[in-house]
Parts: sequence; structure tokens; C-alpha cells
Amino acid sequence: MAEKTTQNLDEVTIRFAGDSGDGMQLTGMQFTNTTAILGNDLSTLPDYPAEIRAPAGTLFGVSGFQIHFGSTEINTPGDQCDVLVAMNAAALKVNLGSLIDGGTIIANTDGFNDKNLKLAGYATNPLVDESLQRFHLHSVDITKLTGHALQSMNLSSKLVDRSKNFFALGMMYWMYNRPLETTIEWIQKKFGNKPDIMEANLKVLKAGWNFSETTEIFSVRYEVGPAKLAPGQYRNITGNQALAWGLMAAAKKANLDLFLGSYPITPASDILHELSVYKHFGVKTFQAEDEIAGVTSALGASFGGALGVTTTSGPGVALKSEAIGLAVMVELPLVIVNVQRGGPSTGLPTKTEQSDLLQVLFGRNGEAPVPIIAAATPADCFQTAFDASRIALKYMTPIFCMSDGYLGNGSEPWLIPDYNALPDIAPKFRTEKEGFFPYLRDEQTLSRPWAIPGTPGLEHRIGGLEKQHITGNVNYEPENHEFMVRMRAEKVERIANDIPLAEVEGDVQGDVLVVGWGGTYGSIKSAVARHRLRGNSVSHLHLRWLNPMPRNVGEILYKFKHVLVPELNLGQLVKVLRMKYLVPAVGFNKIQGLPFKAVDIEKKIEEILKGTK
Amino acid sequence: MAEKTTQNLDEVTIRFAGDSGDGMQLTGMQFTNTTAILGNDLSTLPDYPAEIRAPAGTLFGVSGFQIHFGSTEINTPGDQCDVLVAMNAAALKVNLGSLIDGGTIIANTDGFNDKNLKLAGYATNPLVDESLQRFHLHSVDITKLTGHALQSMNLSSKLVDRSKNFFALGMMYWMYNRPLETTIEWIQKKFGNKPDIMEANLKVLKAGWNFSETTEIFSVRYEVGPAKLAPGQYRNITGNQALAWGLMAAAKKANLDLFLGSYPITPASDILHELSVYKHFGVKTFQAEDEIAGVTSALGASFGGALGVTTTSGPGVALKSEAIGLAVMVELPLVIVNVQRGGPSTGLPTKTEQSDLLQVLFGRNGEAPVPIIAAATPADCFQTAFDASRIALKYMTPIFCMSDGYLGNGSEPWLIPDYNALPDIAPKFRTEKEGFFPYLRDEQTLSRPWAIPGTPGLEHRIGGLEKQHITGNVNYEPENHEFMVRMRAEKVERIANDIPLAEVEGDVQGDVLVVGWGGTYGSIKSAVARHRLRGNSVSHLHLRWLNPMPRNVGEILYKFKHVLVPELNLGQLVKVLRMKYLVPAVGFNKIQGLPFKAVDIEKKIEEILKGTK
Amino acid sequence: MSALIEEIMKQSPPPSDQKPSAKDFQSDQDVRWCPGCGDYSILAQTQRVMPDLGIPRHQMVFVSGIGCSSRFPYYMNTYGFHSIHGRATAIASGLKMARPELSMWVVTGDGDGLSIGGNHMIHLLRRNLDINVLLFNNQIYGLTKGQYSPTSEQGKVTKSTPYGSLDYPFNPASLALGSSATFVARTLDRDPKHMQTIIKRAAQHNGTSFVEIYQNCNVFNDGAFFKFTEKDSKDDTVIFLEHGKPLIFGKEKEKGIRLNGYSPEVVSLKEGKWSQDDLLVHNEKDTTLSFILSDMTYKAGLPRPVGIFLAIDRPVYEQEMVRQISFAKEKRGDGDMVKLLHSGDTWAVQ
Amino acid sequence: MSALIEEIMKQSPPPSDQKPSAKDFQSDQDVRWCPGCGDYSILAQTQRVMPDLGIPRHQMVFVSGIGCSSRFPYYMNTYGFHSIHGRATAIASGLKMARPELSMWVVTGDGDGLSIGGNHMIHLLRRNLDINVLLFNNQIYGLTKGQYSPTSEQGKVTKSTPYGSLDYPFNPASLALGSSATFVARTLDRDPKHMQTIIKRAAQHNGTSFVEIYQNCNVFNDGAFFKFTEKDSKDDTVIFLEHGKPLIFGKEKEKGIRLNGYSPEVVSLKEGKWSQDDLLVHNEKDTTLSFILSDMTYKAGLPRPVGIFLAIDRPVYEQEMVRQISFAKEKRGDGDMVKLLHSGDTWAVQ
Ligand SMILES: Cc1ncc(C[n+]2csc(CCOP(=O)(O)OP(=O)(O)O)c2C)c(N)n1
Ligand SMILES: Cc1ncc(C[n+]2csc(CCOP(=O)(O)OP(=O)(O)O)c2C)c(N)n1
Ligand code: SF4
Ligand code: SF4
Ligand SMILES: [Mg+2]
Ligand SMILES: [Mg+2]
Repeated sequence: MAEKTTQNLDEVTIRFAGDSGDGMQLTGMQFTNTTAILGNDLSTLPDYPAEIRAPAGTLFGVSGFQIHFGSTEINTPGDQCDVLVAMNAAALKVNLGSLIDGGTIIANTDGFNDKNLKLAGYATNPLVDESLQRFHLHSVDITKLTGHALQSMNLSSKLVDRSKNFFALGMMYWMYNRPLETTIEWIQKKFGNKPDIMEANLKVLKAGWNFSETTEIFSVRYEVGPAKLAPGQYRNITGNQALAWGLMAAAKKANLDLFLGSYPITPASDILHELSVYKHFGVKTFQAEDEIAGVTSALGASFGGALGVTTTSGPGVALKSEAIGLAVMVELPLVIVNVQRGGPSTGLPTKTEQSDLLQVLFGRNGEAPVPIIAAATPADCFQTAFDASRIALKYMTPIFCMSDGYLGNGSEPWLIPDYNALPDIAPKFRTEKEGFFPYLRDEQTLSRPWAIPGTPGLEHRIGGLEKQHITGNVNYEPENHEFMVRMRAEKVERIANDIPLAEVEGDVQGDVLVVGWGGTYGSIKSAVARHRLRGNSVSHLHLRWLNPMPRNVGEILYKFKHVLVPELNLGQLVKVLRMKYLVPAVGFNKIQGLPFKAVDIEKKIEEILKGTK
Repeated sequence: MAEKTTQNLDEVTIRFAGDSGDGMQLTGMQFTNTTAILGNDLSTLPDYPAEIRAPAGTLFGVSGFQIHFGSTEINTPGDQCDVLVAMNAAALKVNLGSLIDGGTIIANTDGFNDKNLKLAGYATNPLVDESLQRFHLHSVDITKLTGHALQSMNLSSKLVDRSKNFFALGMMYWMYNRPLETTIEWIQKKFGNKPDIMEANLKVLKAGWNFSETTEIFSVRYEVGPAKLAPGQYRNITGNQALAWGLMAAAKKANLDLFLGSYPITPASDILHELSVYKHFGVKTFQAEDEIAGVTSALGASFGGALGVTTTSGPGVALKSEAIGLAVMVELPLVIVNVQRGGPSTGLPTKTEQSDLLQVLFGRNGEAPVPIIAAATPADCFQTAFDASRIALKYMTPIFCMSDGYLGNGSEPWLIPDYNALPDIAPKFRTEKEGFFPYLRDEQTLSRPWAIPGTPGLEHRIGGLEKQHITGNVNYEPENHEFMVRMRAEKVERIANDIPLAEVEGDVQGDVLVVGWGGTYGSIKSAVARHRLRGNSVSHLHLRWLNPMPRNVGEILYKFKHVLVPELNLGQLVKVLRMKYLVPAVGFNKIQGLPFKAVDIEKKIEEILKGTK
Repeated sequence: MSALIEEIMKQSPPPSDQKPSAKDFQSDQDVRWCPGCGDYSILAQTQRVMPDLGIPRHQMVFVSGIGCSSRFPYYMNTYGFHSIHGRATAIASGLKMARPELSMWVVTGDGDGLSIGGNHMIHLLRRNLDINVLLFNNQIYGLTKGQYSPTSEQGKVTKSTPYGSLDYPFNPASLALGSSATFVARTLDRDPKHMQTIIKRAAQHNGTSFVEIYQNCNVFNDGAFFKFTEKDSKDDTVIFLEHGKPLIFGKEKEKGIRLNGYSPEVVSLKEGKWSQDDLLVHNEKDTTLSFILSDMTYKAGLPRPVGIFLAIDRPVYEQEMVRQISFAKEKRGDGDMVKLLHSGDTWAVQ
Repeated sequence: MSALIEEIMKQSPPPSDQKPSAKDFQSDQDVRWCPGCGDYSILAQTQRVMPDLGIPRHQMVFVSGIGCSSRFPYYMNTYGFHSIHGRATAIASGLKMARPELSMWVVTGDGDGLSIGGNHMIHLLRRNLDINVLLFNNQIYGLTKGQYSPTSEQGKVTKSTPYGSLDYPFNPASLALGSSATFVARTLDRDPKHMQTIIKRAAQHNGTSFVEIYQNCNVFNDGAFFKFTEKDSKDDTVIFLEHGKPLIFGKEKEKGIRLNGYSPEVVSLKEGKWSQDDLLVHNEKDTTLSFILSDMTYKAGLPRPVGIFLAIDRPVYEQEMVRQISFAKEKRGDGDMVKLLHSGDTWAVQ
């Protein structure tokens, strides 16, 4: 048996790529869970096509999953990958660009037959011509080897083909020295009722591992030690799952039923799927006939005393905007989750983008202020959804809870929060008849009483026509209208009393302040960190609350020579900062359906620093 | 017969007020037409309740119509009225506040019986108690007098009651020395097929006139000479009618069929009504099942080579926003007319407001730029709609044509434009197969070719997914997406090459620049004029194009010490100016469902000037 | 139901022994319909019927969209929601799922419920939540001052159709039946007694009740239904459907409906050729028959069917939802957030 | 039609004497459905039928919404519009009104056409524009990876309904009939011949043609219709409706459908008790019968009716619109903008 040496690494980025039918997402998630449990810090980026199962071997059918893990702090899924697992020629073609020079390629030779090469647009086979010399190429006939491993079972070739991804996974487990247990258990649970598929996958997984252990092709294997994470109990979690759990936690704390009215849409559907599992938590999920019924049913539920929630993506928000205006007028709690995707219109449904900020801020008729909170990382979606619910209930208002495709599908290790330590949410249903008026506001929060149907003596009517202050009766008086418009605006402004002041990462004054919001947190953080290591005067402000903004944002901005606002759009937060604070903030924009690379932001900061010198 | 003296006046404001069933709108329009034909300049403000025919005598059932006319230039419907015609107690109660001290009241005593007084909340009859001493009160039992006039005809009391508004009209005609002809002809045309109603109305109209002529109560009558208007042929026109005609003119010039897909909504419905009359112009109007079908049917018609138009108000725009994003993506011409009303939600459906600017600018998912043009006066709606159509066709883009309830229902004398002198609109349908690509853009305008179904050899497919540059094929490539997003933005920016530079009314630099948009034109103009008369350094910039803005707006703003932005909202244009030009523009906002009073703006400017001293 | 809400429900006073009156269901708001509007009668009948339902006011909710008809909730001294155009059925659905114990009413118009709100309507009907829908059909858009509606007859001249409308009208009953509704009825604003029975039956039905009410808009579409409501004509133009009874109509009950094959035809009971036994007998429980009867609606020569077309039982959406939840709780125990957070693969970091 | 467009229409080449082939209707785009998807068959049949219609490619438009099915237009070498979710019918309506001479096709799914797009669908059907609607019913949301749809059977376990769906499914044929459709049919992805005849008939129908096509989604709802499409079962589970023919089915055509009163029931033709003459005879022109037949769809013990339920003539919306316009032009002459601007009360200012 061959001698194998072991190298230590701080961090590695691996990308699994193959046909949408090859199960790359599953393979990636398995590697992720195993890696998480080993105590590495990590960040992932699933990247799949809009088609369900595009014909095999086509370029547009390629599905990829990238994982960046290490013994150091990991903030992004990795700008480039060190290892590329390519199940066929198209996968290589599409992803080669993101492989570092000198990186490793593991190619399934069976996926490079003439048909594959033609579909991928290769004139000659890159595995045999000289074109890949820059890289460490390992050609392995994974399909054939999988077949061998399963000979004894004589399964259909279709079934055999289906499990070849486990062979690749086994190889990667060996190469990065990870145990098989987690995946073995998962396979046993998942395919418990399909014994031969279970057995096949187990066999192949181990075959992949053994193959790497015994053959010559891999001379080195790598060791990536656990990261120094804060002590505690951890789990790996995706943004969509964390968001769903955050809503459930809030409802529990508030002693309310959670009602979700939603219409499926990528990339938000998984929240609906997740919540529909928790009937034993009293969660009610309603797949409506469209987005409008999704949001209006949720508003109806809120009227009835539930925590009404609706989940969607940009096009759905557009459809809901009239109803959200109604929620503003009737002042009922309503959480609107927007998992943003590439626009405009249907755009790039499976890609990520941050281009809905101005829509959620302004996309309604009339003066219809709605608070906005945005999650910064996949795990952060939990706290964000929790806070959104808390504010919606306390201020009797609709609220936008912003996520995006990258956050929703991406995952990271999560220090499991102490549920009991989470702040209490204590909504009050009005019950005293004495002195009840539907629009008599709380002096501090300006929120109106929540008097739900079924409460004796509080019968009242609400609606979308302008309301009279206090009585809530329909009222067309000029002064009352102006008063109510300003009152609704003031109510949302007052939420600023309820949110923490913004905190700068780095010095509170200096040359460049990089301001971000949402899913760009990781890449900005890394870019800023690199500059700070080099002693540059660069700081990072990441806004969790977009409306209202923390009271100290202005002061902070004024303390820096330059304000740079990187966004995955054409510049939206930057517009808001300029209009609110009249600072000459400049945007740095990428709108390609992909997250920022830390290095791009790093370079941009560089430029600005040069300018200042 | 009593001696009557005649006084000359430069301008007068009269308000007719009564039950929604009393025909005040009709009365007002009649007085308006007669006055217009006399050559006065004028401006009107209809003000009616959301209810169709609220029960008689109630405060919320009061319907009013104000007309401001004179021998001088008239820019607004008048801050206050000089004469109030009150058909009942509620009408007096609701409108007394807008009557100047020393103003004239003509009250229909029959409308002040105990029931009326109770409904209006009067403890004692204001016609007999001392409360109206500040005013010239003329109590006339219009109802009874109408009855007398019709005795001979023995009509039902219901019919008699219906014509009493003509008595009031007759009185006003006498008082302001206007001929009866126009109204007589109108009555004859309108009630031609209902002879006795026709006769009744004619009798009553003359009775009102004779009554004033012969009785003592009116000792003076007034003379308001014609205004010095630019020579030419004039007509009186409302904003909604002018807008409809502007669309028709554009379609004719462009040699296209006009297709309107619309769903009724106040205050935009009249455009649908108006256009549906002109079948002989080839206009196709489609009352759709909802706003979404309204806009999507129009977009379908545009795909087919028609000038596709959809008309609505704020809540309808909200519903259309997803489809407008599609129009941005498929790059077809589409005119979206938004006759704004009081919001949010259903808000104040029959009142005016300017609170949809940010919605139309930003209310779509993804980066979906749409040009915006706004009318400044009722008659200006014609040119605005014409220009909107021209740009939509030239740049192959959806475009917002903004109006509001005040403009749509209000009217003014209009110097009839020379149709043949209007600019040509020459849309080209692509027909050559050679080198045709659906997204191969015109180098100057960046617009794509319009290749309509039925054209041999140009079969192609469009849609809402991201398009590949030139080919228009579905494309998910990162760089292509960014390229196309920026291309769509650039295309809209280039419209600035096609619109005139902004022009300041007054000096091009100084202390205060008052910047407005839309229907506030008249009140701002008057306010600024009054200051300039007093020699104050105040100028007026009214923006017709909100997106893109004329190239010189920045320069203009920078030349003034203060920039004041009056808007009928909480500050929307002011936000845009601050974000675009980083000028410390301040807003002056009123949001009461009513136009500005010139005097309010005048005072606000005063304040600012004081500040500067 | 959440703990908090149970709290409140407990406060519900014991049903007082003295029955409330129609007046108790009148709110303090002035009614703002045009004098003479058919809506007044519908409001009156509804308020008259409510006391008989034995449901306390505070457990009733009226949800509406936008339109003259949709002003209805303001006038009922119950909980109410005057929402946005076309969405009442969707809002009511959410509220009903959240609070199955409430008595839910939707008031809508032919525009609100069948034009912009058509989609939510047909989906509500197939889902069969226990909601009572009163559709005021005046064959016109009242509130927006008189455009034609999806139920207006073809060729109707209105503000938006000076040359006459081109749309073929919906037959609301057939649309409801085609949407798999479980309760479909039609009644008349000018027949108070009949309206009262129908509203009561709708309330008693467990599932979605769709009630079309012919309503006169005396301002923009006056007399649209006089043929069916006025003395001189109604006996010959309307046939009242009664479960288990043969289809008879006419001043002296001298005419009947018989199936010729499967097509309804009018036969005279006077010539002696046909007797009651030859007539079609109504059966509320038969879906096929319900289609046959509602298809008579626009057929020339046939009387307009009024009454209950269909009233069948089918599982009720929100009740099934509750069942699933209790089932899940039995099977998996009450959800425990702490357990959930720590479920699946987790690991400790020292 | 506007002058500019007439220009273009003139350029239309004289119909070439040699008939185009199915291949001519294939676009240059690669088809991106999952291998084995039922959509492939529908695409193939459509392309096969097109040449027989005698309409040149450039005068055909395929409009769709969003969904796997809605990718269809990309694969047809005609004009196409892949629009937004649920709106294809509305877009097609506008296009058809603007260009009545075009051959209009809408391709939609059970989610696109009946869930979010339900309202536009029922309104299109009542208006009766000359548009052919192909509804691919796979009883699932394919593109969004497998949630249940408005046609999914109750109790369906999907990603969004782990405890089973609660919604009672639409019967698309009944919904269409309830919407006053003039042409309603059903066919099967795995019966190419039948699909071809139905598509042809739909194209020939003057008015809106509603065609429900049972389509297998082999990834998320595999085999949903195998009962009706596979050799071993189909003869006993499906009955093909043919105008003027008695309703017979079964392997040896040994079974038939008879009306018991007005309820369809299965009778055997073998025992000698019943013969062909006792059977229900199909009549495409009879609206009442169409309801009776489509109501069989979900009834236990009855075969699934497939074929043309109804095909009647009614004025076509856009053709009436054209008529009104020419009438107006005759009556008032071609609109003259200058005249209009100066119409009514005007006055001169010197
Ligand atoms: C989104 C939206 N679109 C349009 C309107 C305007 N609108 C109000 S009520 C109505 C139709 C009313 O007709 P119907 O539902 O029959 O009620 P009715 O007044 O006849 O009782 C319309 C079009 C609106 N308020 N909101
Ligand atoms: C406004 C909007 N809402 C939701 C979606 C997500 N979506 C795309 S297709 C689809 C349903 C597809 O089902 P169906 O119409 O049956 O087509 P199939 O894929 O089954 O052929 C949904 C919910 C969307 N694209 N746009
Ligand atoms: S407009 Fe018609 S429907 Fe509306 S309130 Fe008046 S009469 Fe009734
Ligand atoms: S997901 Fe289903 S419907 Fe969609 S392409 Fe694949 S097999 Fe066909
Ligand atoms: Mg109506
Ligand atoms: Mg489907």
C-alpha cells in the first residue's frame, strides 16, 4: 500500500459540480454537515440552474455546491476554489474559471465521452490535451468504479449511476480526513425503506474512501483542524431554516399561533416547506392561490390574533404591495419575508441579489411607511425573523424581513441560542370595554389596541379608508388625514427607540467606512479585515435596520473621509444614505447573481485609499 | 323695478355647495363653460364625497364645486371663495370656513329646516341667529321659487326638486352678468328626449335670472371682463379629457392603433370613459377584470404593434408593478397613466395627492428603471400624454404619465393646439430579416427593434427571464446579467437627450428656488409671483420630467441659497433631489387631500427669506 | 388556539337568556347608501336573521372588499373588516383558519367578488371553509359610478361601453358549482321572507355558502331585476326551488318544469297532458341536478331559478387543519422549541 | 388595423404550395425539460398538427406564463411570449384584440392557469376571444420543485403538505363550463393521436378553446395518470366522448353509460339487459349535457370522460369589437383629430 503524507491547512474551498441530476447539492450538504461536526468554521454556496433537470451534459444543466471551511474564522463561501470535483465535461467548463492556479481537479472520466465534450463545447478532451497543465488533474472513472462496487447487487444501471456522487464524496472524505459516520447515519435514515438503495449508497461511499486510501493517485491528504469558535453547542443551519425557526420562536414567546399565508416561489419556498412540518407547534401553513391571497390571508389571521406571516421573493412582494398598504392602514402586525433573487421581472430566479431594498421602502401607493430589517448571515436569519416579529407585534405594523438567495440556501455553523434567554414578547389583547377606541394609541409606541374578534363588547370595524384619530371611524377631513399620515410615519420612526445603536467594526473614525446591509456581511468583513491587518484606516458598518435607521448612523458617517457602499444591485442603500444624511457616499456595485468576492471589495477600498493619499 | 349698480372685478371665486344629489358638479361645469366662452381665465376644483348619493342633508354628503375666474391670469381654483352658494345647512357648515370675511352667502332657506339643521349639527338656524354677521347673507327659498316657476307643469315634487340647482345657476349668471345661451343649448341637447324635464330646467334657469333682476335682494351685480389670453381658438377642458386626447393624438401621429386596457378606479375612470367613445378613431378600449389584466392586455397589444396604454390610480399601480417589471424586461412601449389620489391603501379615493412619486420610481422588484413625466395643469395633460407616448415608442419602454385628482377633474381654458404642428412620431416596425436580432439595440437610443407577430421571417420569443445581449435568448451568465441591467438603466438615462433642459421661471440664481412637480404648478407660480412683485429673490422650477431629470437640474439647484420643495405628500421629490444632487433641499408638505393654497406657499417662502436675512 | 386567545374566549359571557333583537345588530354608523338602494333591504334582512342564529355578536365577523355593497360591515354591530377590492374572501379565509370558532361572513359585489376577486372566490369555494358569502349582484359597478360588471347583460350601454358591452356575463351560480362549491343559492332583495330563509340556511351550512342576491341599484341600473321581483311579472318569470318538491310556478301554480331527456322545459299542468308526477323534483343533494338547474338561468323561455341549488356536505378546510394539528400533537407531542433547536446533528465546542 | 401594420401584412408571402413539416415548427432552442417529461409529447403533437392548419408560422403566437409547461413557446418556431406567472391569458387577450388576424395559443399549467391565473382564465372563457388554451395538468407545481396544485388530489403529500393537502381539487372542465366556455376538451399526453385531433379541433373552433391535457411529471408526480394512459387499465378507466355516438367503453366495448334519471351510471352491454339504444348519446352542442358529463370526472365508479365536452358557437369578443369600430366609422366617419379638438364649445381670443 502506498505511502501517504499528510499536510495541515488553515482553510480550503471545495466545489462539487455535475449535472442537475447528479445530486451535487446533496453531496455538498453531506460534506458540510460532516465538516461542521468536526468543528470547522465554514460557509457554503449552492448554485443550481433554473431548470429542474436540464438534459444531461449540457452547460446550462450544471449544478454546483461550494464549501469554504477552515480552522480559522470563515466569513464567505470562498472567492475561488482549491479543489474542483467535476462529474462531467460541462461541469469542468463552467467552473474551471473559479479554480485557483495550481488547484486540484478530480474529473470523472466517464463524463468526458464525445457526447459530453460536444455538449460542453470542447473540441478536444481537456483531460488528455495539455490545457489543464496549470492544475493538479486527477482523472478517475468514477462511474465505472461505482459499477464495480455494486456488481454483486446487480442493480439497474440507472440506480448505479444515481449513487456515483457518493463515490466522489467518499474520496473527498478521505482526502480531507473526515469520518464517514454522519453520512452513513444519514443514508440509513433517509433510505431506510429502500434497503437496496441504502446498501448501494453505503457501499459506494466506502468504495470511494477505500479507492483513495489504496490507489496511488492521491499521495497527500490534508488535515484541517477545528476552528476556535466560541464555546457552546453548535449545529449547521441554512438561512431559510433559521428564518423559519426564528418565526416559530417568536410566536412561542408571544404565546400566539403562527399563521403563514404563502405562495411558492424560489428561493423562498423552503420556508413554507420547513414551517409546514411543525403542526405540533400549532403552526398553521396555508398554500394560497397566489401571493395576494398569501398576504391577505395572513392579515386576516393577524386580525384574529395570530402572528401573521407571508413569505416570498421580489415578484411576490410587487404583487403584495397593495395589500401591504392595507396593513399599514389597519395597523395590524404582519411579517413579510422577502428572500431576494435576481431581477427585474422573472430575472434570474435561482440567483441572489439585493435589488429589492427600494421596492420594500417605497413600493406602495400613498405614504405607507413600513419598517425593514435585514439578515447578515444564514444563521442570523433566526434572530432577524425573531426581532421582526417582536417589533411587528409591539408596534402593530407590517414589517419587512429581508433575506436573499445566498443567505436562504447558504449555511454555516450556528452557536445554538438559549431559547429561554431570548427576550420576552408580550403582546396584549385589549379586553376592557371601558375607554376602548380602535385607534386610541399607546403614548409611547403609538400602536393601537389589538382587539380581536370574539372579545365581548369590543365589536368594531376596520378598513382601508382613512381613519379618524382615536375612534377609527371612516373620516375624510383634511386635518385628520394629515394628522394620521404623520402619525403613521412617526410610529415607524419611534421603532428607533427600540433598536440598538449601530456599531462600527473597527475604529469609529478614519479614512474609509464601508457600509453594507444583508448578505454581503461576510465578504465586506473579510475585505475590511485584510486592510486593517495592513494597518489601513478602514472600518465596517453593517446595517441590520434599514427603516428606521439607528439614531447614530449620521454621526458615524460624518466621522469618515469616505463612505463606500458595496451592494449587489445598482446602488440602493447608497441612495438612502445620501438622501437621509447628505453624505457623498459612493456605491460599489455588482449585479451578477453571485455574492461579492472579498477580494473585489478589498481592491475597491484600495483604490479609494490611493485617492486619499 | 329696483335700481341696480354694476361693479367691475378683476377676479372672483364662487363655490357651489349642496347635497351629492343636488347636481352641484353639473351646475359648476355649466357656469365654467359659460365663463370660459366669455373669455375669462379660470381654474376649477370639484370636491365630491366618496359616497354616490349619501343621504340628503348629511355633512359627509356635501358636494362642492369651486371656480376661480377673472380678467387677469388665473393659476389656481382660489384659496378662498368670495361667494358661497349653499343649498342646505350641511353645505354651509362644511364650506363656511373657506369663505372670506365679508363674503357673500346665498342660502336656500328650504335647506335649513329642523331636520337639516340637526343633521348639520346646528343648534340654532345660522340664517336667523347672528352668527353670519361677518358676511353678506342672502336667504332665498330656492326650492319654493322653483316650485312656483313650474306650477303650470304640475311635475312630481321629485322632478321639481331636481331642477332647483338651475335656479341657483340663473341667479349667479345674473349676478356676474353672464349670458344664458350656452346652458340653454346644453339643456336642449342633453334633455332633448325628455321634453318636460328640458322645459322645466329652462324655465327654472330663467326664473333664477329674472328673480335676481327684479327683486330687491341683489342691489349690485358684477362685471368681470375677459382676460388677456394669447390670441387663438380656446376651449375649456378637464385634465382627464385632455389626457385622453393626448394619447389619441400620439397614436394618430404614430399611425398606430390606440389600445387601452384598464380597470375602473376613481379618479382615473373618466379617461376610460372618454376613450371608449372614440371607436371611429380606431381606439380599442378594454375594461379588464382587474388592474393586472389591464396592464398585461395593454402589453400584449404593444407586442402586437399597438400603442398600449393602461390608466389607473395609486392602488392600481401597486397591483400592476410586477407586470411593469415585465415590460421593462421585454422592452415594449407601454404608457401607464397614474391619476393620483389620497392614500395609503383606499385612503381618500375622491381627493387629490402627490404621494405616488416614489412608488412609480422604485416600486418594482429588481433594477427596473421606468421614465416618469408629470402634467402641471389640467390642459397640460394633453401634451404630457403626447410626450409620454412619443418617448415610450422611441425608446421601447414602459413610461409613467402622472396626473392627480385635482388635475384630472379640474378644468381650465385651453388654447387649442395646432395638431399638424405637433411633432411627428415615427415608430418603425422591423421587417428586414437580414441581421435581425430581438435585442440588437439602436446605437443612439439603445432601443431594441419592434418586430411584430405577422412579420415573415422575424419569428422570435421574448419573456421575463434575463435576456442575452443581442440574441435575446434566455441567459443566466453573470456578466451578461450585469451588462443588461446597466444597459436598461443607460437606455432610460439617454431619454435626457430627448427632453428640453429645465427652465427657471424668474432669475436663474438667488435666495430661494421653489421646486415643484405636477399639479402644484399653479399655486407655486402664484406664490412666487407675489414675492417677485415685492422684489424678493425667489424663482420657480417646475419639473415635468422626474425620470430622467433634465441634465441641467443640478447646476440650477446649486445657484440658489435655498431650495424649497412644496409637495402634497410627506416629501418625495425632495428626497430624490437630495439623493441625486446632495443639495440640502427642504420640503414643504401638505397632505389633506386638497391642493395648496398659494398663500401657504407664499408664507413658507417668507419664513425662509427671513431666515436668510 | 393560542393560550392568550383561550383566555379571552373564557371571558365570553354566558349566552344571556333573552334573545337579542335585530336592533342589537345595528351599529352606530349612519348608513350611506343612496336612498332607495336595494342594499338597505339586504341589511335589514340580515339584521333580522342574526338573532335567530344564537351566536353572540362578538363572535361574528363581516369582511368585505370595496364597493357600495362592501360598506355593509360598517352597519353591522359585530366585528368587521372593510378591506381592499376583491380580497375579502382571502382575508376571511385566513381569519377563519386562525379562528375556526368565529361566525364568518363575506359581503361582496358582482365586481368585487367576480371581477377582481374572482380567483379568491373560486378557490374559497373549492376549499370549502365554513364562510358565508353574500354576493350583492346589481349587474353594475355602483361605487365607481356605473360601469358594466361581469354579470351585466351583453350589449349593456354604460359609461365605459357607449356602444354596448361585448362580454358574455357570468352565471354566478354555475361558476360557483363549476368551482365545486358545496352550497349555492340565489335570492332577491325585494323578497324579504325568502332572503331571510336563505341567509339562515347559509349560516347553518357547514362549509362555504355562496348566496347570490339580486340587488337593485336604483341610480345606475334601476329595475335590472324588476321582471323577477315585481308583482305583475314575477310569478311567471321566477321558479322557487324547494328540496323534495316538484318544480312548479305561475300565478295559479299552473306551470311546471319537466326534463325532456336532460333538458328542462316548461309544461302546462292545465291541459291535462302533464301532471305534477311528470315534473322534475328538486334535490339539493345532487350535484348533477344542480348544474342542470343553474344552467336554466339565461335560457330563453325558462323561468329564472331562485332558491338553493345545492347543499351538500364535504370536509371543511379549517376543521381538517385543526384535525391535522391535534393529530400531529398526539403523535409528536407539543412542539418544544429547545428540543427543536438541538435536534439532529449538533456538536459541542469547548 | 393601423396603416403601418397593414403594410407589413401585405409583405406576407403567398402561402407556399409546399406544406411545411413538423420540423419547420421547431425553434433553434434546446428543449430543457427533464428527460421523460410528458411535455415532450405535447410539444411533438403540437408541432405535428401545426402544418395541417394551413397558417404560416409567422402568423402564430404562443403565449405562456411561468412553469415548466410555460417554457413551451421557446421551442416553437413561431412568435412567442414567455410572460409572468398566471397572466398569459390576459396578455394573449390584449394581443388578440389588437391583432384579430393572428392565430393565438396560450400554454399554461395547472398552477399557472388555475391557481394564480384562475381569474384571467375564467374571464377569458366567458368573453370568448378566439384563443386556444392548452392547459398542461400534471397535478403538481413542477418548476418550483413539487408543491401540490389546485388539481392535486386531496390528501396529497408534497413538500408544502407533509401531512397531506386539504384542498378539494378543481375539475378544470367543470370550472371552464361554469365560466360559460364555448369549447371544453380533455386529452392525454400518452395518446398522441387523440391529442392531435383535439388540438386540431381546438384550432378550428371560433372562440376560446379550453383544452386540459393530462401530463405526467415524472420527477415530482410520476404516474399521476397512468391509470388512464397505460395499456392494462385505460380501457376500463377512460371513456372517449364522440359527438353523436353512444357512450361506450371497456376492452371489448362491453360497457356503456346510461342516464338513470339524470345521473350517469355504468351498464353492461353483455347481460342483454341494456343495449346501445339505452345509452347516453354524446352531443357537443348541448350545454346541459356537457355539465352532466364533466361532473362524472371525480365520481367513483364512473370512467374518466376524455374528449370534447362542449363545442358551441357564440359571438367572438374581438370580432364584435372590430364590428363596433367599423360601425362607428360608418356612422361617424374616420376620426379626425383636428375636428375633435375644435368640437363643442370653443371661442376665439383676438
Ligand atoms: C384595486 C382597486 N381597483 C379599483 C377600485 C375601484 N373600485 C371600487 S369599487 C369597484 C367596483 C364596485 O362594483 P361592485 O363590486 O359590483 O360593488 P357595487 O358598488 O356595485 O355594490 C371598483 C372598480 C378600487 N377601489 N381598488
Ligand atoms: C409571481 C410569481 N409567483 C410565484 C412564482 C413561482 N412559480 C413559478 S412556476 C410556479 C408554478 C408552476 O406550476 P404549473 O403552473 O403547474 O407549471 P408546471 O411547472 O407544473 O408545468 C410557481 C409557483 C413566480 N415565478 N412568479
Ligand atoms: S350607487 Fe347604486 S348600489 Fe351604490 S348605493 Fe347607490 S343605489 Fe346602491
Ligand atoms: S419537473 Fe416535471 S413537469 Fe417539470 S420538466 Fe421535469 S418532469 Fe416535466
Ligand atoms: Mg355591483
Ligand atoms: Mg403543474
